[in-house]
Amino acid sequence: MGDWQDSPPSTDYTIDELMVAVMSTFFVDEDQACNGMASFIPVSAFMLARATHAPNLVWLAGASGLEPRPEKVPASTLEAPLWGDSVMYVEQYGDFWNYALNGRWLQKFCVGAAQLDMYGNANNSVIGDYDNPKVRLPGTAGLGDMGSIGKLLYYWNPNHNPRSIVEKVDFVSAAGYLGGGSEREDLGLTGGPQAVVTNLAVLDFEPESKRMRLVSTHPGVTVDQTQEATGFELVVEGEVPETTVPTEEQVRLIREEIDPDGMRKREFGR
Amino acid sequence: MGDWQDSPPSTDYTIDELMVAVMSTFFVDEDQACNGMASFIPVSAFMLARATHAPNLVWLAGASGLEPRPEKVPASTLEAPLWGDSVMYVEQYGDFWNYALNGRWLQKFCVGAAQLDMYGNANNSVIGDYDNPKVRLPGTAGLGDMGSIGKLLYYWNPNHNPRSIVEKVDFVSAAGYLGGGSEREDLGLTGGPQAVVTNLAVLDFEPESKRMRLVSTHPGVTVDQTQEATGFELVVEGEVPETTVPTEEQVRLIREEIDPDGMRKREFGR
Amino acid sequence: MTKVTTIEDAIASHVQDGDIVALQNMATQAAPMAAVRELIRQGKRELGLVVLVGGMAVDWLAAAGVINRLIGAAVSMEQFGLCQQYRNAVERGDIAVEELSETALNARLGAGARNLPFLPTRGLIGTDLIDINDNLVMIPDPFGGTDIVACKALVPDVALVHAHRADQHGNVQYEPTILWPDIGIMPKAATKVIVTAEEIVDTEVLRRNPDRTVLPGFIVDAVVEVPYGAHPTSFPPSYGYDGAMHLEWAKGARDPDATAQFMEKYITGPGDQAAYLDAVGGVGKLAAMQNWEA
Amino acid sequence: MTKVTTIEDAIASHVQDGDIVALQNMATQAAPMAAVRELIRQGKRELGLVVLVGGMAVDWLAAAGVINRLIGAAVSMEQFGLCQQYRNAVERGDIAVEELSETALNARLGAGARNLPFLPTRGLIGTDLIDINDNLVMIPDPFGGTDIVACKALVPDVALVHAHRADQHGNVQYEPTILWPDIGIMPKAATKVIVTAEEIVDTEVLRRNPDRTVLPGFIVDAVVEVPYGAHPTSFPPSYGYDGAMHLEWAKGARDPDATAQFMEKYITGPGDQAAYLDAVGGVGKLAAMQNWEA
Repeated sequence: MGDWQDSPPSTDYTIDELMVAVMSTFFVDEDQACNGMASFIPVSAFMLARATHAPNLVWLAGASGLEPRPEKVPASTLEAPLWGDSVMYVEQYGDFWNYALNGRWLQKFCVGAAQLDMYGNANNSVIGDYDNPKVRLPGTAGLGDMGSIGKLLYYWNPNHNPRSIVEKVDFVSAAGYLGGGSEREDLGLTGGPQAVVTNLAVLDFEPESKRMRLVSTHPGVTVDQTQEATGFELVVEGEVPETTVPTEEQVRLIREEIDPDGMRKREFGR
Repeated sequence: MGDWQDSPPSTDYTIDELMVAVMSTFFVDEDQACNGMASFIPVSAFMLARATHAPNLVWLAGASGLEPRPEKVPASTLEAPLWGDSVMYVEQYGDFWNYALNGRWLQKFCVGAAQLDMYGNANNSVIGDYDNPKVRLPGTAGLGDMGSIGKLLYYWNPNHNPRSIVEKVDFVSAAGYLGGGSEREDLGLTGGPQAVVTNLAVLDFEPESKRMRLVSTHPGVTVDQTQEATGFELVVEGEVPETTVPTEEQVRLIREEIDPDGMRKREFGR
Repeated sequence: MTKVTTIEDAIASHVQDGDIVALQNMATQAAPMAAVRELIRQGKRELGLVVLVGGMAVDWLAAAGVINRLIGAAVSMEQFGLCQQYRNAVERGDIAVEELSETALNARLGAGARNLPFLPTRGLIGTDLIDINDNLVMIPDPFGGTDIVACKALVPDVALVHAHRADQHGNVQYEPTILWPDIGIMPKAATKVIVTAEEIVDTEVLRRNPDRTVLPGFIVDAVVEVPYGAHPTSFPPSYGYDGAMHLEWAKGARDPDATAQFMEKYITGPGDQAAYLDAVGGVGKLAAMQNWEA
Repeated sequence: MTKVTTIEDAIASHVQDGDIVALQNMATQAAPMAAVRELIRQGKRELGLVVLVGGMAVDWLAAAGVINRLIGAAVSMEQFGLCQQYRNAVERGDIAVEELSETALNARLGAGARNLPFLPTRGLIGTDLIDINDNLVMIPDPFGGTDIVACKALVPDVALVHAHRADQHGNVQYEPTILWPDIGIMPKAATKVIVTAEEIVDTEVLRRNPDRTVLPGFIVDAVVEVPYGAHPTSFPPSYGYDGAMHLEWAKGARDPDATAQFMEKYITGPGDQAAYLDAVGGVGKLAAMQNWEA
């Protein structure tokens, strides 16, 4: 159990492995985690957490299959190979919301978004005007709910650039801190965005203004580089530390046991 | 198939058999019928209808087991022996209401009530004051819904007397025609009580006033006897005919094939 | 970290006097009777009950003075008659009743589970049951139709259910049968969930039929193995109701002395489930019993 | 009176131009693709689609000009990318999108099934999706809490689903798998229901596992036997998605000529399901195919 911690820092990790390792730290033992489609980084992170510091992390794969034991990360995170060997099927998917809407369970949710803004609002709907869009994005799906119902949101973004991390989203399809400050709270919404893990840095939200804040930059990435890749001015407080890199054992687990086919790499470079 | 019709009128039918035969006529082929607990007369009527004029009557036993084939009417109409051999379990009972609330299915519902009044309102809640009741009755259960959601209601009452057929129910636990006339319609409610089958007579509701009206009296029962057993003045239009009695074949089916244990007789004389 | 415990501990740890207890139950079917007996043995007081249809369990709890309020759609033992002890207690003013239709009860519990302030129904419109209940309010349809009934969210403190099998993590499985709303919604609305099960099995057993697992362990607080845990109610397809015992209760419940004797003989006398099973004739008799009679 | 018919007759009889069609579908999973191909072959026009998550079916229908509006939570083929033809049509203004969160879509359909004017959700509060949609209205909580979203009832004209087996009366059974809302609620909200099934069986077969029957015959209008009726989407546990065909479409859909060729080769060319199965390599190849790849 302690192996992964005692193991030395990896010297040949790749950025996807670092992101998986960082995301895994958001989940503690006996948390409940669920995933949606195209969620290779979060699924790898759940499997890593279960293999290391959170063996009793409850995983509801695809919001449908409880405690699955997939041999490896499959080619889809919303198909039967992920949850074929489950303890329970949430057979009628509508029933999932009896657990997710209740404030006591499934409190943390990992989110990918085409656009994310300085207050953690997400856009998966349209670039441009809603009725006359320049780009039609896939749609808000469950994220439109998760943003408003008190969940703690953890964003991942494998392509940190000024088009995906923007000052203001073209369209709010999931609620973050809205216009910042107390605006979210004033609507009676609890929870909200907690962290953002990108290919450059780890970020969170400054408690008062709710503006995105730099927590750490990944080894080899400077604060300036991160700022240049961001569509607005990040909150930077004092010296910004370097992101903790995965240990050799974490990298071995990811490469050999969890995701030998490298599905986690699919989300990069789009 | 025609046997039961060509068969001569029974000369030794009992009143429960007559009531079962009358109730069976309310259901036509391809209707959908469901039953609740302690519904021996309706369940016998459904089984008789399926054995005679309505072979494709869809039966959702206990609102839960579709198209069951019980060997006979069992000791309970809300236990597994009724629906053990079903085509479908409405396994999550909540799902029943996805069918029942929709205006297209399960349009007819058979109802027993401790008190029924001149406008077809039913009381299964309390005799006396609600908070300080003289008698606590079992409760409205599904009837509180069925009265308001547009169903056609068919009441049965094996003990027609001035305490059970009353001028005004002590408490409206299921909506009939409320205060009569257009009062039900004015609330936006469709459907409503259609008929009442008792141990003395068959009744319906006069279309304008919505007052209970005598349709027929059972052989050997006079209009006066029926009126005396009723807590208010019945609408009587012209000569009141005699209720059609079951045929010999209907009686044979009830006694030998449908309810050999005589469960239908349990509701009488209470 | 196992959730397996004893019924004594489960009830002592998770049910407080004054709690609202959601109880799996139908007229004669599938009630967690071992848990009900333990509530009585521990002398719980001022509990509120939530039932779709309450049967003998409600009558026992009323007779023992455990409950002072009930939220439900009906209370009846069907062919065994009304619940006399419950009825007497209501008529005495010892139990307050919030009577709901089935859709209104489902709506209150569904809103509780989904953290909604209310769910609407068209049931009960026109009845007196709306007038006497502050938890039901007529509201306008924002899309221009007729008014409907808003049913306020209900969050029971604890749900008690009986299942065919469970694992130590609280994952709960049922054989194919009808799952009344006490399984479908009550445990999801309640703050805590206590499960008694005919047997506790290894998780691997549950994995063979994941579609039969209907409650996930993460919502369950305590699991207790109690063979014949629903007796004398039925637990299809495993066993039918005990008709003779229902008749014995229905007859005795009309008479204070007979009621007291029954309670002593079957509930307060036997100290645990094993002693209870002996008192009702032993497992051998139960296994051989022709069920569904009377 | 049998409801068994052909896919040609089912679509011709029960789907009219302009209808709102609720379509079983996920990104790569369990869509009634034989019915979708028939909609295209019959040249249906101006259909509205309701999907939780639309995949290749939506893209085909968009490419063929069958649909002019979509109500749904997402459209994507997951690892095979966005649906390009759908996206192009929306960007051209040929398809109007009513984008809903999952709870809002469930609420609209649930209200449709239960004859309620609306159901509420707490999802979407604070987003722009409420502002652009007249079917979502903020309403006060009559019990004094914060405002919530009323989601107007949606009643599709027809629901299309694919199942593992059905009988001639339209009773529909699924193997243990996840039943997305397209099964759980769409057919109950829709005015008509068309079922394609891997096989039509005698009712006696369904009686062996009544818990696996999930739609009752009385809500179903037409039943068609279509082996591999979900191909090239997956139909767990029977078969996986056809990854090669998804890749072929995803690549071709970026190019008009390749799209036209694909449509001719697999959809408009083959006159029926048998010809389609030949065009995709034949049943022998499908049975031997390693699924879930790519």
